[in-house]
Amino acid sequence: MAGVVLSGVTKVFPGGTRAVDAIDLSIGEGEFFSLLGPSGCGKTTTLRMVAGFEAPDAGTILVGGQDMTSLPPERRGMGMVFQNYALFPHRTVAENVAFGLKMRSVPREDQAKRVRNALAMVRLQGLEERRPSQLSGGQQQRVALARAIVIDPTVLLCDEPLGALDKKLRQAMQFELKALHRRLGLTLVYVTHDQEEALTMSDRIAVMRAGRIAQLGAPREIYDRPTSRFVADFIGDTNILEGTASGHMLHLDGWASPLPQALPPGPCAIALRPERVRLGAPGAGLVDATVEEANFLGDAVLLKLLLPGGTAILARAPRETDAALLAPGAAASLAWRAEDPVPLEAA
Amino acid sequence: MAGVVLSGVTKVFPGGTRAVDAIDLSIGEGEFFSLLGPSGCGKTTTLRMVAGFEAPDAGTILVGGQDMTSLPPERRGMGMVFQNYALFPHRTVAENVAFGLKMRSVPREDQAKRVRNALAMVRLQGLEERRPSQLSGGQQQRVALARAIVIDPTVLLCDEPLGALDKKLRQAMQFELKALHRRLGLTLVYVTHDQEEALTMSDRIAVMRAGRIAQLGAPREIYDRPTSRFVADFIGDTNILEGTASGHMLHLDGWASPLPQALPPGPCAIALRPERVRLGAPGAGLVDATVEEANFLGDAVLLKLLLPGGTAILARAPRETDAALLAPGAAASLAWRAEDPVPLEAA
Amino acid sequence: MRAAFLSVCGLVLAFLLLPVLIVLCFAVNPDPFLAFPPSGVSTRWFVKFVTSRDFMAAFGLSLTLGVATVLIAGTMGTLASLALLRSSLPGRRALTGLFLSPIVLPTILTGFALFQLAMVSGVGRNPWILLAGHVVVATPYVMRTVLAVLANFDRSLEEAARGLGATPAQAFREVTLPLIRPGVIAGCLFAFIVSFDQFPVSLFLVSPGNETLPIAMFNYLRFDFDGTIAAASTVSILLAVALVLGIERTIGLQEYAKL
Amino acid sequence: MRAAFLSVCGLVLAFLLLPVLIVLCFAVNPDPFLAFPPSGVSTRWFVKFVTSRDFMAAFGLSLTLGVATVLIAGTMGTLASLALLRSSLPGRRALTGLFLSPIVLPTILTGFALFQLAMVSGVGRNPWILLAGHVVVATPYVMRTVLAVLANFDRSLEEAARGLGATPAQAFREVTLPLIRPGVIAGCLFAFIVSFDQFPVSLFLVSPGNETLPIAMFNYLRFDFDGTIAAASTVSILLAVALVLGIERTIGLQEYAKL
Repeated sequence: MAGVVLSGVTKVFPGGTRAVDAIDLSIGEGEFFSLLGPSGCGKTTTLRMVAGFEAPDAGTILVGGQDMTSLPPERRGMGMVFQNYALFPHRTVAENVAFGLKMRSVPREDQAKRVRNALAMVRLQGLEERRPSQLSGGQQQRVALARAIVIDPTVLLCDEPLGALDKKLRQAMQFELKALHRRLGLTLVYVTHDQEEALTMSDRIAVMRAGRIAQLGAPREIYDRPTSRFVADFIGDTNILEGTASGHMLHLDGWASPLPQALPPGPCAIALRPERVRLGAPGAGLVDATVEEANFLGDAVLLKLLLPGGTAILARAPRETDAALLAPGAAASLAWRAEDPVPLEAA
Repeated sequence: MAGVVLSGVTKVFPGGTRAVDAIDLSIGEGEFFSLLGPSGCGKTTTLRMVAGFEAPDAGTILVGGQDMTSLPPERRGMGMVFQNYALFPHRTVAENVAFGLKMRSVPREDQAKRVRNALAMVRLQGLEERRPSQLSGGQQQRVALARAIVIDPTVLLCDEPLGALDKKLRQAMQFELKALHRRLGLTLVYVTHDQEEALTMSDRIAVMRAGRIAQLGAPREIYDRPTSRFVADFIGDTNILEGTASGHMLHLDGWASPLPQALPPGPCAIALRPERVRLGAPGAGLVDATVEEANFLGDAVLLKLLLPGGTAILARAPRETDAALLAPGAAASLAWRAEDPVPLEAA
Repeated sequence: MRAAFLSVCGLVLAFLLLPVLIVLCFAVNPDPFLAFPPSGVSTRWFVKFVTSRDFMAAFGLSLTLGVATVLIAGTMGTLASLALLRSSLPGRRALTGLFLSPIVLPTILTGFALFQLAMVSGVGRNPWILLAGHVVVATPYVMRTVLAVLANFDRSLEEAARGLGATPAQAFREVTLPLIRPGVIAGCLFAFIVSFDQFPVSLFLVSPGNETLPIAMFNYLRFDFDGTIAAASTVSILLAVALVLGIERTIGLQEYAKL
Repeated sequence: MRAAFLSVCGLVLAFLLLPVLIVLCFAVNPDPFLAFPPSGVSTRWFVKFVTSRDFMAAFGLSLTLGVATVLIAGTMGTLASLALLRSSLPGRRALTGLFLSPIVLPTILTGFALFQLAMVSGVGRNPWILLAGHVVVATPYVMRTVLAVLANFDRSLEEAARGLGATPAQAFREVTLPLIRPGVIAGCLFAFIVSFDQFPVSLFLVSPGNETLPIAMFNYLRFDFDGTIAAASTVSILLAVALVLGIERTIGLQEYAKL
């Protein structure tokens, strides 16, 4: 009942920029849905219109079938986690979490019980009397989350909630947030500019660009089958190779790459993930390249190689690869399977 | 001639904290050397003592065999790149880069030529007349780099120079900085809290903790053979398993892991990288575990599993892994080779 | 280098505090003139000040006026600051700049203008006109500090409150008001001191026999010249110091120095 | 809600600007009394002001005094701010707080104390004592703005300069000074306005026949009552407005509002 449906939602900023440009979206009940894109793509504005902090200039927003477009935020009953957490600095952790219950005139004893439960849910027991400024970033993040879920929202909105945490903590919180989402069964709309985070957590992702949706789909779909150069480039490391298609081959500077399907003849670009590129002894692959730099990543090595025409290409090789192929200046052959390149729409 | 040697270098902060505690370090000429550690470990203080911005309370600092301990910074002739870049906001890009030459009273025509060369080196031609505030973060970073190398320093000090850049730009700058280091042949001391960055770029790494060096070695050595729990935990994702050693086996809750070598009987902890853990059908491995969460990473899947005793363990599985093993709640067996676990010193 | 810095600082400090030192010396000197060092320490002038009916009436009027000014200027200044920062008023940038430069409008002008108004309108000089003058002078100080806290105020806190079910009025009462309180308190203290020490405005607007302390001191000086004035000044200084200590207690001096 | 905000703002603004309006009306009214609306527009009082030898002498003295105050208070305030923020002086936190609350010390006290000093030391009232009084009152305004820019100053800029081969003196000249200039300029303008509009200090310290403009205006008012005073006030306001526009040109009003 708590799906979110946006129809033709548009927001024009003073000055005329179309921050959000006639977006249609249908987010299923209980779905973990991410809005992903670079800064300024309109993802946060979209979220703020769902929350009620911005009024759309056109379009409607339905939640659970009910038109919310002109309701003030306090009457939408959604939970929101802000990027900077927006904890009330003059109130204790318990008071912060209880705020939404107080506004709903929940009886005092009931409030205390629900605050305890919410804090237990985010594993923050024992810090009830602290002020937000006495907490670490990760703890503040948990308080913000508890404050948002204590009011039993049917929709939880998150605006880059993990952006301020360091890498290790972010990974742990990703696991926790996913588990929490599953346990509570609520619809979650998640805004992020971090493609890894979106891939990791979401059921579906809408990649946004300049106020529009560039691609919408499940993480694997978006990762494996980006339709545009923008999405291919934004989602993970990608090589983009430009050449001339003819049938099942893409012709480049004196060599050719196989294509997964026959394409109409003419200029064409393909996206190729670095982990799909296999290194071999010179002469053994599709093309020979020169190693420019090899970066040790711990569980793998990321190489930057120069192709004959001078184009750089990234390859992710297993760390067991022959050391002779990893030295700067070395020659190595590159190969990939016909199904690995992804032809891109002309953008 | 421009190796950096620290002997017994100590810095005590007002209040008595030993920010840097009798550190001995010998950095070779032309080496790319990283000081890696969490915030507050003393890495930046160490760098600032080498630069001359802090005076050590004890110990000596030699550069190229010459005692620098009590020289003011302007007489050390080193290049420094600051975390926030520290560009002069009231001067143009060209004036910023020329500053060090002006202080050295280099003739004007000479200045112009060297500024041009330095800007070409960091690929920033054509922006000479801009102000720093008109540049992007990545461009500011390049100006800071050009300003530091234009004076031909024999030692270049970098304090988290890429910390403020986004992931894509950081990766590109890592490649460039490494290439620049190789081309100029200077000694580079690099401070960072990002283990991936240190692994990627350095010839050698000193992992610091509470003012001391926890481990020193080449990136592969540190990644594969962490000696302490702190280093194992800080460098990359790691599982730490605690049990009782007896000969070549480590006994845990009703199961046992092989060890790379025989250990004296008694309590023992091992570190195990997630990418070393292989998933299989239940019953086929060392132990069976329950999948709690599976995060899609694009080129792999990161799983969080629960071991019989309730301990969580991370495993990085190839994305081709049987989907039945990746669903939350599924049972899977875990296995690894005897040489994969790394026994840790009692810490 | 460091020694030079220290001595510069010491000299400037001494120079700026010279008037205070002179007044203190005079106030405790038992003789009716200034002497370095004082020929003794006496409370004689303080007693004379406290027992003077004229001075005490003036002191009372100044205190009353100060409190009334704080109440009116504090309310008006806070509301106007909110209106300035929160509305999308055309020209609000220029208005904000105007209010943030209070000393641009000479206070003597305020006194002169209100004096004329009182005369022309026929009401004459009375305590209400005096109060109006003080409020006009003190309000920009309140606005200055309130605008400063409001400029740093994180609007997402109000949004968080709204999202949790608070109406705009509730969000203001529960979140905004408690958080801008330091600015309001600092502004009110400024307003009190400005009113209590006000000279030019009061000079034009006090009615005879109903004078504020600074004016009473000035008039006394024209005929008498002894330590009573110094004692009165000392009391004013002590009051100001007590208020600054009050700020330190409530919002912290560091916080206040930023306003 | 929005309408309420707008009207509050409008009312406060009108109230605060009332004195200015009154003065302007009076200044352009051809008759020698205040009238709403003015019975005409005339430059009669401006001409009388400009052609009055006494007023022009007072105007000249005020301008000279203002410039001298800016030079001395600007230098002293900048040096003292640097000393305060850069040395590890004991008690520098308290001293900074003290300097940042300039209006805590009543200006009438400064005038009174220096007046006594002049009398007791036998030098009598003279322009130098007057200048000293103005400097004492104006210096804290300079310190306030300079301390504000220094507090936000990024020390790593100086370190960068040192690392590139600059001596401490070169780093100060090439990097620090250009970057704190907005604070120094704003402080100097404040200092000028404070000096130019100074009333209580001047009242105690001017020598007869050698008066500043506010004192001359006050004295004129005691015997005459016409638009000349309003014209003189208008000139003061215009001067202040010109200075504020000058700030807008050099460092920007937004920047200045933060100081």
